[in-house]
Amino acid sequence: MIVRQVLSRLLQALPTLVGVAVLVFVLVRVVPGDPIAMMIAPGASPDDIARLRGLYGLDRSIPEQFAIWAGRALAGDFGTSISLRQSVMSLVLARLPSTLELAVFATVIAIALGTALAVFGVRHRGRLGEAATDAATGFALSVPDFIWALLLMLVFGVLAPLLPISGRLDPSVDPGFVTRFYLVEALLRGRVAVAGDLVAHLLLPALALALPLAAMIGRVLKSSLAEEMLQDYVMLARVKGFSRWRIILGEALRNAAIPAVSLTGVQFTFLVGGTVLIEKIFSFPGIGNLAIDAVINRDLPLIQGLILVFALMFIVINLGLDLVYAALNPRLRHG
Amino acid sequence: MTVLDIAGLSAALHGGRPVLRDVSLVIGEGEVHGLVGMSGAGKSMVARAVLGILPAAVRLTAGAIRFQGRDLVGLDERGYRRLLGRDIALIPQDPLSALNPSRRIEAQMTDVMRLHLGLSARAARDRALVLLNEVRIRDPEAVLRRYPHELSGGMRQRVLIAISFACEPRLIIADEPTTALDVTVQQQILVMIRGLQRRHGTAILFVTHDLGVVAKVCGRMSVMHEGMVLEQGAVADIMAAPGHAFTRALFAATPRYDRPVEALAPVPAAVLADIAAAAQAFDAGRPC
Amino acid sequence: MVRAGMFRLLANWRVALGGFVVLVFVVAALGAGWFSPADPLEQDLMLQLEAPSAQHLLGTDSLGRDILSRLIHGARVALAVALVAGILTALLGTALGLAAGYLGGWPDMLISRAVDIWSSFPPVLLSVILVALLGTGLHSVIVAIVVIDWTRFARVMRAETLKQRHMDYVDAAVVGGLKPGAILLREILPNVLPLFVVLLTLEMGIAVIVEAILSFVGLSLSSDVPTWGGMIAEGRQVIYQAPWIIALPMAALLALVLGLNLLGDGLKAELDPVLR
Amino acid sequence: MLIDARGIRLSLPDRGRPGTLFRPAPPIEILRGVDFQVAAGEAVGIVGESGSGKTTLGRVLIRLLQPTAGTLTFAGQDITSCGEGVLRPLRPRMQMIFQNPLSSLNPRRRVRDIVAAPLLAAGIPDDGTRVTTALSRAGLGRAFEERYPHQLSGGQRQRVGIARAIVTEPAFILADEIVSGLDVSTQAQILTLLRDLAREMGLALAFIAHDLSVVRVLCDRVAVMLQGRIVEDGPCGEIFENPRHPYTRRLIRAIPLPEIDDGWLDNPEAMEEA
Repeated sequence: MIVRQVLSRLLQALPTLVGVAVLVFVLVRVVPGDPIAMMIAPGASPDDIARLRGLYGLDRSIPEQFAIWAGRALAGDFGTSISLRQSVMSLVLARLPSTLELAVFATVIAIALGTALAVFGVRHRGRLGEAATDAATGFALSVPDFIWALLLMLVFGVLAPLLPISGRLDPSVDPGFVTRFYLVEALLRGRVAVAGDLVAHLLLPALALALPLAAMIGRVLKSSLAEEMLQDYVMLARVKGFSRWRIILGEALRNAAIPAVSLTGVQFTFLVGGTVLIEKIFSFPGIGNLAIDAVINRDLPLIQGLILVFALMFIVINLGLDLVYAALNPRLRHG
Repeated sequence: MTVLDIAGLSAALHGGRPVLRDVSLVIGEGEVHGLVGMSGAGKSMVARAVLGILPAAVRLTAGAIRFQGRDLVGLDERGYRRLLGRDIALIPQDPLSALNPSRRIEAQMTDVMRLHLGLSARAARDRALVLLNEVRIRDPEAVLRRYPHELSGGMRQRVLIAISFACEPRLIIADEPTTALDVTVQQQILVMIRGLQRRHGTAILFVTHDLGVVAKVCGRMSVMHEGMVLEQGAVADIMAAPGHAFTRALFAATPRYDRPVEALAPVPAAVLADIAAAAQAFDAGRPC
Repeated sequence: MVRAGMFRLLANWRVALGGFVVLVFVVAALGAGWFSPADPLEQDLMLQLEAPSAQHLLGTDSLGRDILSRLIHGARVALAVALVAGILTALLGTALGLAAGYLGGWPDMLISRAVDIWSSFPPVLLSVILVALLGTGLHSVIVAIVVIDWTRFARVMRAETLKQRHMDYVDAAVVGGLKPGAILLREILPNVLPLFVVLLTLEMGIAVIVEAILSFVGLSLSSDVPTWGGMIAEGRQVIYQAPWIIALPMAALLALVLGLNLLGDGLKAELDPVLR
Repeated sequence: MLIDARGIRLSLPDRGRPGTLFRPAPPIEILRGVDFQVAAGEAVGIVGESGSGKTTLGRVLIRLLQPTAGTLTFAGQDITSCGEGVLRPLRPRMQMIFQNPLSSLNPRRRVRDIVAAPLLAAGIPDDGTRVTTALSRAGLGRAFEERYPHQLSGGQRQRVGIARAIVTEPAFILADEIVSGLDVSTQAQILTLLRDLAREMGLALAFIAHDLSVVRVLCDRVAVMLQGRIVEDGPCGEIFENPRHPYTRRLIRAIPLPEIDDGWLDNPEAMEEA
């Protein structure tokens, strides 16, 4: 049942993936700037330029280029980065783990914080506590991750220098890890000091990503939770003699989460998209940072590869959300 | 013996507008008392006051609600939690929204027994099966495994009735329990409630807008409007000879398939005006 | 009637406060040449990274330029982008959302699929690519915002139109003999209009942010036009020596965005006839 | 016959089981061959329990839905599967009153505009007198013309719905559960109003209801529906006094009349297991 659902969803995502690939391919190919001109020393002969164009396949027609690129991509070869002169695949694989750790860390913060806000707001309904949570979520929602990043950097990095504001790990620390999932590996190996330094570096960028999402989750979940609290089954639970906490957490929260998951779904993809800018601001060595440099350098193979990676992440997120939605909602599982 | 004794109960919104005016009614052991009126008459407010779940904007201003001799007015939440579910239970109006859509029937039936009777999961399940048999559900084992959306409206209402009788309460509040149901299902549910009530000797406060339902299942009745009880007495007496003009008007406004078309008439404005004047006089005489 | 309506709107503190903040920026932008104490481009290499003083009310940046003047001139870019990009985005997205929601069938399929594909791009990356493609300049920033953000309107408007379409009053209009065009324009459109106004103010805030992000990355306008994003990027370089240089344009950006959001929130409550 | 429906069938996709990419949702048959007629000036009730198909039948009669099989004529003209363009000239003569008065009135339009909409669509010129007349026939004064639907009570909203339905002086009105959400007193007002209007204007009515007593007050004839079929159809007097179909008998016996009847609770049919 679940397997079939996943397969069916993946199949439906295929046209989206193809559409993204075609669109990006065409888009970057009509960029006026010539990538070759940017990578060679001034004074190179026209012959040299022509040779390089041939090397990267830029002298062919766009459909031809696409066919060649797509054929290789299917075999796992996304070409070579023009500006960094390394295989796109190895560049992405080297940087992806840090972005994933950042995104997952931010998501966990956002869900925990958002749920806490929603439950607190509903528990203190009609009192000062509710007004305070409403104001907090309203403010956090109006401020985008870009400004949160700068604010956090300014406050916790400069005015009260508590946390590092650039990089992933202190340059003096050499963990000597085998994988690139530093935080996961540090935790598994019990390297507390390294894990602590990683978390310290992660905290500000993750918070910048998490706060708008947390506010969104908080607001949506609070309103759906408040609506659930008006349902007759909640009244019946009260009349059965259960405590308010037990009713909120044991009866209403799960049902309230169902609309909240579908309403906040888009925001999760915004979080992943947000890593592009946040990594740039915090000089965090992930694929987002790589992507902005790639665009500024007109590094076509790298741009294509990275955008496909992002599209794939979005598809996986949406699939995950669908599964969570189905798991929460018995109506979709049975009958 | 008296199970419920509501004496001189008044309630008002925070702004001061009264919603209940000097409501008194007594329910003896094993008695079914019908509380009838139009929407906004205050009948649900009485039910909620007994259950201690008045809306946040409503406050009791006078009177007592004595349950088995003990006044519930001013009882704290903890005290109510010990009482509700065990000694006082509710049959709700809407069988669709009164069951939690994401919990199986078994969990929703057994939780109240485990809380109040201290039963083990197994013992509670066994008792749930007995109760489902009592409400004449054919395959109780299967129903326990189901989610609410997999049951019909009538089945859900049977489950809710089983839940209300789970801890052998002395008093059940039935809040329009058949309003959302089709007429044939309504008959089944009413027959069932009446049967269980007789066997268990439970007292019921039966809130409804339907005079027909009162006639079929209640022994005594109160007619309410504008938060006041206008007439009270044995159902047989009131059906035979309604004493209050409003009660007579209510009968005349209820369409019947066995009466000529011309017999139907809305409640006359004069009757409503008289009641409004009485309400005003009450409010003036006793400022809140 | 109209005057009474205006009074009621202003009685809502969100509308009043948000509107006031936005108005301050509009006035500053319109009278930039007049309000600025100095030429925003004039460098004074003797006065680099000056703290606020009587001569330079908000201090100077790393090239000795007056920060207050640069902020006021930056507001022009921010507001121009907010207005033009916001409205264009709203119109495009709303038209497509209404079409998808009301027509259903293949137009809906097509538009929804396009929204799906669009949502699979990181928006910041897409805008950076677009500006790189179109070349820097105000018009390319605006085009980039429209191309990226139309999906926000399309998605919400489609859902709302679909909801309205299933209301009984639409059936009543069909039974009343109204033509599809009349039903869409006279019956459905007035009901989705409040949502449009609210989204529009929110979208203006988003446009301001996107412009700042693009200038921050160095892709918005040429470096001789002062922009808040550009000032933030410059401030980032000297954040330890002179934190106010990054803080001031951030504060301006934050104030304008919060003002727009507040206005939108207030309008949402005021424009709903049932809530009001 | 004003409305003549023969052998009407209708299948709709099952909304409870959304289809997948490979397997579209299986259709379920909601109407399974319905014959139904309304003569000019006649009031016919359609009763049945939830899921019987009575609301769907109504929507077919007024051609908000197109039947999958059968024929439907209005005043002799075949309208089984014609497009909205052909229907539009007929719309002024066939109108509808909805169950939920709030959702059937556009919240952004004033009462006057709501009532005037069918006139405007039909190109019937009006200086305001037709709207005023329709509203006053429905029991609402001129003061209501400027109001919005949310400023009205439930009964007043339903009166606006009635005024909109009669403003084009139609020959036929479909009324779908129009009193189910109202108090008994308001219900009695609306029922007597509609009964008087029908007599006065010579209206034909199809009156859908779950409550047989309500139908009895208003209708000359009643059709009883069960699972997409009409199981019994006849004059009210006959059906209520001498029901032939077992389902009709059971439906009538299940109604709790406001009078003492000790046998009602002992009805063996009510003791069934579920």
